[in-house]
Amino acid sequence: MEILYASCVGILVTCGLFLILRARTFPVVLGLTMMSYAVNLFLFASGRLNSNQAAVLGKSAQYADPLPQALVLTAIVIGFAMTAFVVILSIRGRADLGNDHVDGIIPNKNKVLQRETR
Amino acid sequence: MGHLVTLPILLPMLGAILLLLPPCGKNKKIRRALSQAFALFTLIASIALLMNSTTNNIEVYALGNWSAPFGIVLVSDMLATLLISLTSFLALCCITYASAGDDEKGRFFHPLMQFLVMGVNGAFLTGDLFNLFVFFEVLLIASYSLLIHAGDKHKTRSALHYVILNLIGSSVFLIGLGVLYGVLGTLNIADMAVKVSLLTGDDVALAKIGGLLLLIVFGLKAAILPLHLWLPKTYSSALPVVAAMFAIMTKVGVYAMFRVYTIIFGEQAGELAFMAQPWLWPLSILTIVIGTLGVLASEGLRKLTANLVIISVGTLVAAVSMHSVMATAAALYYIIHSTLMIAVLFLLADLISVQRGKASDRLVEGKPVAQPYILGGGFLIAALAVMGMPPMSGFIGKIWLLKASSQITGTIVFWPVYLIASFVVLIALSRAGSFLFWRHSNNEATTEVAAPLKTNVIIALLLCSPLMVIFSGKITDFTLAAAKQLHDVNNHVNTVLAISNHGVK
Amino acid sequence: MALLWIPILSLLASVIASVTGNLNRTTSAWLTATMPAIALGIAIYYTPVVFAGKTLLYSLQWIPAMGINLSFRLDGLALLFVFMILGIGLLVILYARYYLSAKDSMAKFYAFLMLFMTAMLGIVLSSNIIQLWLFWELTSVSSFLLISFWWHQSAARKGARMALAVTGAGGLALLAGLIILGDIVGSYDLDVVLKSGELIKNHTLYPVTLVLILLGAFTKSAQFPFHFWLPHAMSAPTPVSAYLHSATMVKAGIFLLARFYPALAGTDLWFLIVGLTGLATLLFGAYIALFKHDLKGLLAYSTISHLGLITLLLGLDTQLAAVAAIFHIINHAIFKASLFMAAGIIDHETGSRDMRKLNGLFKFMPYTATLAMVASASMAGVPLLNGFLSKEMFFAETLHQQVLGSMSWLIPVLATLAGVFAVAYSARFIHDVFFNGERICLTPPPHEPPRYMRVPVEILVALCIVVGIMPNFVVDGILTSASIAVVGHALPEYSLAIWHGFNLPLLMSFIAVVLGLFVYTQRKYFFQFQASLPSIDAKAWFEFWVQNSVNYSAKLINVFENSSLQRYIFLFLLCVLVLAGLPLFDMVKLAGSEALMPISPQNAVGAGLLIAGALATIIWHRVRIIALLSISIVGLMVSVAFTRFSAPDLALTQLIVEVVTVILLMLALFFLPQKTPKESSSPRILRDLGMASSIGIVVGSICYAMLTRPLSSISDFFLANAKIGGGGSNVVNVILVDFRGFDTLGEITVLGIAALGIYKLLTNLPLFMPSSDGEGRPWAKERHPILLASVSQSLLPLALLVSVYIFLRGHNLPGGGFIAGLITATAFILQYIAHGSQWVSSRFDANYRKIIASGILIALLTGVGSLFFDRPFLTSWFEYFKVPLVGKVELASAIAFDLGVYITVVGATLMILASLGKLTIGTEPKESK
Amino acid sequence: MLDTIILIVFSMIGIALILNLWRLIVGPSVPDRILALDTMYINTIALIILYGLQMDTSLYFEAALLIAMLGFVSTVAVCKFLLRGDIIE
Amino acid sequence: MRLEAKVSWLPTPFRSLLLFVVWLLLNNSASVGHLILATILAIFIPLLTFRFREPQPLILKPGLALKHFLLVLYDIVIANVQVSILILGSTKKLRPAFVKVPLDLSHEMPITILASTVSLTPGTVSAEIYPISESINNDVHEPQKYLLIHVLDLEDEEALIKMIKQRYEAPLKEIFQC
Amino acid sequence: MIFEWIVSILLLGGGIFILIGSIGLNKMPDFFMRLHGPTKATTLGMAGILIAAMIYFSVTTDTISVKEILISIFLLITAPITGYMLIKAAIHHKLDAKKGTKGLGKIEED
Ligand code: NA
Ligand code: NA
Repeated sequence: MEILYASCVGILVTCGLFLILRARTFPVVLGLTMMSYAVNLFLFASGRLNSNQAAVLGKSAQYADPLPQALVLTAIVIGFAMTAFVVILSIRGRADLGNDHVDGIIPNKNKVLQRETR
Repeated sequence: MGHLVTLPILLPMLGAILLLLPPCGKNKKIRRALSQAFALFTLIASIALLMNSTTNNIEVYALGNWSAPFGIVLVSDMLATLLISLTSFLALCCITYASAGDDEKGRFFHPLMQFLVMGVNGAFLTGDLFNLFVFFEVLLIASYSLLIHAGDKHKTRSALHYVILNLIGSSVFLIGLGVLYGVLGTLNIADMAVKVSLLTGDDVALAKIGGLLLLIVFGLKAAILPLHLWLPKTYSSALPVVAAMFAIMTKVGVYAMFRVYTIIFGEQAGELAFMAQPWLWPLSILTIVIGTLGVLASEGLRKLTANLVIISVGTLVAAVSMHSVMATAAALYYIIHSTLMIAVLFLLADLISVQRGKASDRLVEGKPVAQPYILGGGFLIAALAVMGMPPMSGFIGKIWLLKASSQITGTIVFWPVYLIASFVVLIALSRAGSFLFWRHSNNEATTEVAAPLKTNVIIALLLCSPLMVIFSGKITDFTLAAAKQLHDVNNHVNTVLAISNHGVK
Repeated sequence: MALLWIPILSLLASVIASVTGNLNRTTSAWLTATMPAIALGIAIYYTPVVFAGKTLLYSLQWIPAMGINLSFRLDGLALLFVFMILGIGLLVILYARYYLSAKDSMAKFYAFLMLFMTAMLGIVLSSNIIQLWLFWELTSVSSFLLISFWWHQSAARKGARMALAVTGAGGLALLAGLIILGDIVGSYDLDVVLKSGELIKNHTLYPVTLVLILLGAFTKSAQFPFHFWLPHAMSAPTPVSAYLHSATMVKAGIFLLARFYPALAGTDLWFLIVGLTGLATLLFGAYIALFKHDLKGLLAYSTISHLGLITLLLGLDTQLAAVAAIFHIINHAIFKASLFMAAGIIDHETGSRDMRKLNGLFKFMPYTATLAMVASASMAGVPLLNGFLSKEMFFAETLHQQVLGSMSWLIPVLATLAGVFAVAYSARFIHDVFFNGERICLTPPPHEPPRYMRVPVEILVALCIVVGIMPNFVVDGILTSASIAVVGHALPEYSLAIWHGFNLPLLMSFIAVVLGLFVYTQRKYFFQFQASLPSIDAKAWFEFWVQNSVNYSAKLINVFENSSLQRYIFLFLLCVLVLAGLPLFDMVKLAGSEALMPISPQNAVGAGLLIAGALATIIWHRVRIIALLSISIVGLMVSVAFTRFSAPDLALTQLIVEVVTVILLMLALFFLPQKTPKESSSPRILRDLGMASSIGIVVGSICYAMLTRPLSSISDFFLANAKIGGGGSNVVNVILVDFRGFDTLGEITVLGIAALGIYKLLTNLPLFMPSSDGEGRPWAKERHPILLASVSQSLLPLALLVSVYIFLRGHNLPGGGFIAGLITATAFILQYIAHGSQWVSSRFDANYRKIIASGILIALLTGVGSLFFDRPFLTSWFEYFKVPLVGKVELASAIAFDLGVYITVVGATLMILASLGKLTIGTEPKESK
Repeated sequence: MLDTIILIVFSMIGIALILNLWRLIVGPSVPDRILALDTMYINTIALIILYGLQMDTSLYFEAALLIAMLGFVSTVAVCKFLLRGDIIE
Repeated sequence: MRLEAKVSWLPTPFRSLLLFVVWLLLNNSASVGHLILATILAIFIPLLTFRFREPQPLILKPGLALKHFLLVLYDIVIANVQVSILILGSTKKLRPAFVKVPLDLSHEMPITILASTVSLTPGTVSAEIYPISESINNDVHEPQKYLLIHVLDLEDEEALIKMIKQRYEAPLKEIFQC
Repeated sequence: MIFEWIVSILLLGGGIFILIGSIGLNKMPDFFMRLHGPTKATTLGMAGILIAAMIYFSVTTDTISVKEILISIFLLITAPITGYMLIKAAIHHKLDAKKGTKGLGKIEED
């Protein structure tokens, strides 16, 4: 199980970072979202994996480490806030700069591809 | 001292909230008065803490009455109180400056500024690594929003870069935290220091990974090479008063390095002792180099100042990696000085660019400024200070740092780099000053002069430099004591964890 | 204490000048001059004590942490310089009163000048070497201000910057040298340093120290090859030049050599560097001076040459060389100051300094001409004048030295050669200006300057003569006392007589005079030769150099800082890869000791779906809507994973956040292009994939390593205390609202700020309103499908009920304020989607900003509440009450805190989504054709 | 017995999820993909309930409830987007 | 047909009842405490959300409503079995069709309920309600409405329309008295 | 152990219907037909599993567990909406219906 879990984290990181390295804001936002999934899973894993040991007193014999769960909750909320901000910033960027390139300018070498497809 | 230690965090928070609520946020006069008042209260509270920290040992405040390592504690030592005082003072200056009109160029300036102060002060005071993350996020989100204040194209563009990079940074922060918790099972910085010293086997490598991941994040915040690339555009495109406030932001990264790599991965960390040093040392020097080239290459005063930030970061990080009391003490003096002087340079750049019309702050011929004495004189003072020329404050930090670094093996690299950097800054600033104040395309100055509020703030900030020289005895004594306190890891750990016997196991 | 007053008075003079400068000019000059005059009085008062061999000290604690005190020290050498600085300074004040024109700011001028004076006094009086450096730099700064006094002239700007650059660089070298020096002797105290000569000279760092300190001295005293700034410093008003060239600035370098003579001199290295530099400067300056057509230019190169001479003397290994050096310092100061003043008078009266234009002035200003001629003769080394005496001593010393071993004879020969040129240029100064035929077209005819403008020159020329004739009477005391301070011990016998009999030095002087005059008569040929050489304008060269550095660094910086976010991110990731990856190789075994859980098929399916979703997202990342759907699979599976691994709160949160995020992204996608153009080249994609997967592998490995190791954490405490100390059985929630409530407070603050920031971003947003979707389909006409509208309004109360349920149970069971808040918000968002913004806002006109603020306020006040019970901030409180019929009911402050969270979340989420939604109110998407 | 049945049902849902995934990947149209995702959401409810049965706990019930109550909102939002572009008008 | 309830503090009695029941269901408890809480919520939430409710017919025949509800439940089970058989069978034999059912109902809520019912019952998925609100001309009063449905396997269009109208629409008309 | 049998049968039935729903999603030739599986079979399958859970928890714990009904209620409310919105989107996108679908002309321009 552990190796499967770790592989999932690794693949999420890979996909997330690949998207983050794209040139347009939307894929980058998706990448950040994906990255935050990976990060949350990772942070969660710092309390190790447990089956049926929810940290609710009286509901099971043993309890999973509750602290990473609390940390992940905080991270999710903060991640949501940040994602929201960057999404809106992307819109603002498109509106202000006329394109959705992360640099605000479409590099010249791709002149043929410059036309935005809508 | 009771609950005083919470005030530098809670006061700006309360201020921000009140500024968003009906009676207080109603019109701009009330907003400004309230915001300034809260900044002042925060400053008073910070200074009270500062005074307190000179006479007492480290104060530990257990939030929620849960003591360390279980709950979150605020740790008020000399280092923290020094930095919150600096932050609060800078905030008061910036808020006052902005109250002359910049605050109305967009929504929520004052609440955001208060939130920023809350975040920065929180980051300085917290003794918990995850809580540090939370405060990082508070200050970051506030800074994102402030960055786009009085928005235009350039702000949007640089904000995009800044925000996205920092979001990736936050991810890495969390991974680092995860690794550290996964190995050490705790979040309290002092407790981590204890746990790190007990690690064996491959756990050491894992903890090292955690520590190095955090290093990258702090490096990004502090803007050390090669993670500095976002800074020049971001700072130079921000509204100058915001950029002035941002002068403290890179210092948060430096501060975190001081804390984490002195306490957790400091001398008692066994195999992991001083583990950041091999990375920080060369990078800090390269940072100085790149910042210096940036200063020389800058086409405008704001960009130049932004590059000065990079130099100051390189200098501070070099001090961090020296791991000596003296270097830390020098760095603390330098932090105060460079923060204030960089801030005032940004503010000066603001007035200069307004008065020079089309030429703005660019280093080309332009209209003469309307207030040559205050702006030119101010520029001279700030420039002397940042280039480390007497009689302004820069030279003390410079000498101290050189002195502190003279004993280490890296002197042979650091000294030439640092001295040549000083020289290049001198060249660049004299060139900049020559363009800005001496080379006129015509002789018609604008009749529009800066609001007295603005010039007063600038004068107040400028005055800090000579005052820091005159009272350098007191200040250096303080920073030296603060540095000693920081490097006394045993005392720190024992105080925070309330251990009465001495020594870390 | 009185010692301290010398620099303080001079500083006061600066203040007085800046205050009184706008009064009557004469008054201002007098008021300004009073202070240095008093200072001079103090110096004179102390003269007997110093002559008696005592060193006066005054010390104040300043920066104990760094071992830097504010301490002053008056010995013979310092006294000599104090006399020069104050004496000539006073004369300059008087002279400048008449020199400056009405439009020049007297206040500024005197203030800078007095600041400069203070800096110089500070240097010579410092007893702490760091303090010395401080004043040293201050001279650079104040001279910069003086040189750039007429900043509207390009030459002044450039000259000032160049002077600052060169002396600033030297200052940095000096600082480095002084710090090492301090390290060697263990103190910055000058007395300690001076007494530690042997220690210093035997130290391995001695060569470095010496070179650094000499760099400081040479740049300041314009020694070859650092001399080039000095001629351009004459863009300053002439009184400044007079001061700068005679008693200050350049003399600071010489002073430094003399000051550290006991500590640093006496080694071969010293003789070699100092001697040869001095020699080169002496020759070079003398030679070039001849070709300068500008009066001040000639004098400037003459200064360079004379400074070379003094340096050479300090670099000679004979017993009396130092004495000769000191004597020449005095003499040079006297005649050079007077010459500059004379040149200033000429410039002032004729409006020109070009010797090619100036001819036959003797007729118009005979008195001034006479004074200038005397001073000039002194410069040339004509007997009966002071210059002659020290030059004779110089020649004598060159004959006794052994600096160059078997080649030492070169020095007297070259010294004589320099003497030849000195005579030649002095002759030119006299002949070319005052005689040499009729004047060339100068109107109006020049005349003598105002009476008091001449007085300073008269005094100085008188001194030339008096010293020249009665050296013993005038300078013996100060010379001896200063020389002892330099040499560090009693001096050997020497005499200052005018006549030493026919000897070799006299012959050298004679040769110099004769050949010098000959060279002057044959100057045409020399001029022609010199003109054939390429001329270098130091100013242009400097500007070129600076501009090139600027250009090159700009190029270099732009290579890195190319505004490409992708590059920045790549570098960042590279750091992550290296720093996180390398330690992995340190590990002996990646897998830890813990037993592994088996992989069940359903888990494998879940993981497979998650991976498939992730891969689908990157495969379709250019078709955004599909990428969005794909990434939703990932989100869903992450929630399932949280369920699977015992984290119900996380699963709930993740699920609801997922829904809100999708809505947010849908809202955003409307304003963004629907497709991503193909931009990356294949190698680029490979590179990115390589980087991403490398980090993926690293993070995955770390995760695996972590998962397979045992953990002992602080969490047992939370499990043990959640119920008894926090009053809740959902430990995660108790951590959130109690143990780590401060985190949560920060977290909702983040959410609130984000909402504010987003609102800010959306104000005045210029809109892109696409009239059709990505494939060019026009939008459907129906805005609010009725089925959706009616179902969503029925769902609202149910959702609110569920929110209350989730909220209330949170403390004991999975749930809590955050999830409840998001449920409420989602239900409202559904209303927005189903009915539109206007419909909602006409029914529920809430100010989300206030809602957010109140939410955070409630949470904050809950925390503050504990202060009233003298408990730390955020201390929780709970109590169980027996309520009739109902039974045991728990009341807890955590509920109030969680309510704050709930309200903030509702406010923030709605503010974000609703303000984004509201953007399009009133702006119909354009109908497409 | 119940454990075996639960495992069997788990595999049925697993296959169902894979089938949904397949539809999501092959499309061909966007509505097809949305439908596939929505079905996946619904099937997840079953998965969670089943997990609760397996582990003999009702702690995960609320997660299932949440999907049932609000999972459709994102589907609706995406559909609205396809129809009108502007999901909040 | 009635759009407003008589009691001002209980404007939507059935909604309140629903909330009351749902609360008890959620908490799986009928303790005194929960009864009190359920009552409070059942009163306050409708008051809070009342403004979000478009005027709509109230259920005037609760008994019939219950009966109809059970009928629909039964139909759902049957329909699902039927559809499952269709799915497992050969797709080539299926006779898909779009059918337009004219509606007598005019209010949104009853139409919604009808459409939902149709969606869950044999072989049909409601596709659209015509005319869409945007194309209603204000001058024409109460246009004839249609429900467009998609049928998986259509045997007899008329019979289907008739079945829907009789089995599902008629009871709704009676329940809401409209 | 009667209850185990009942639960098992309900679970199996639920699982089968859910599976059929997804099979329908894959097997049917056009979007409109694909929609039928998930909106109906899946819903019924869910009901089966939920009732099974209800019975299971009612028996294994002391109290009667009825809250699973809620999930069913929500599904019954939301499933038609999802289907309705999807079909609207499909019509808007002019997705091809299977050849021979009757009444295509009844679809009006939206
Ligand atoms: Na002439
Ligand atoms: Na909208």
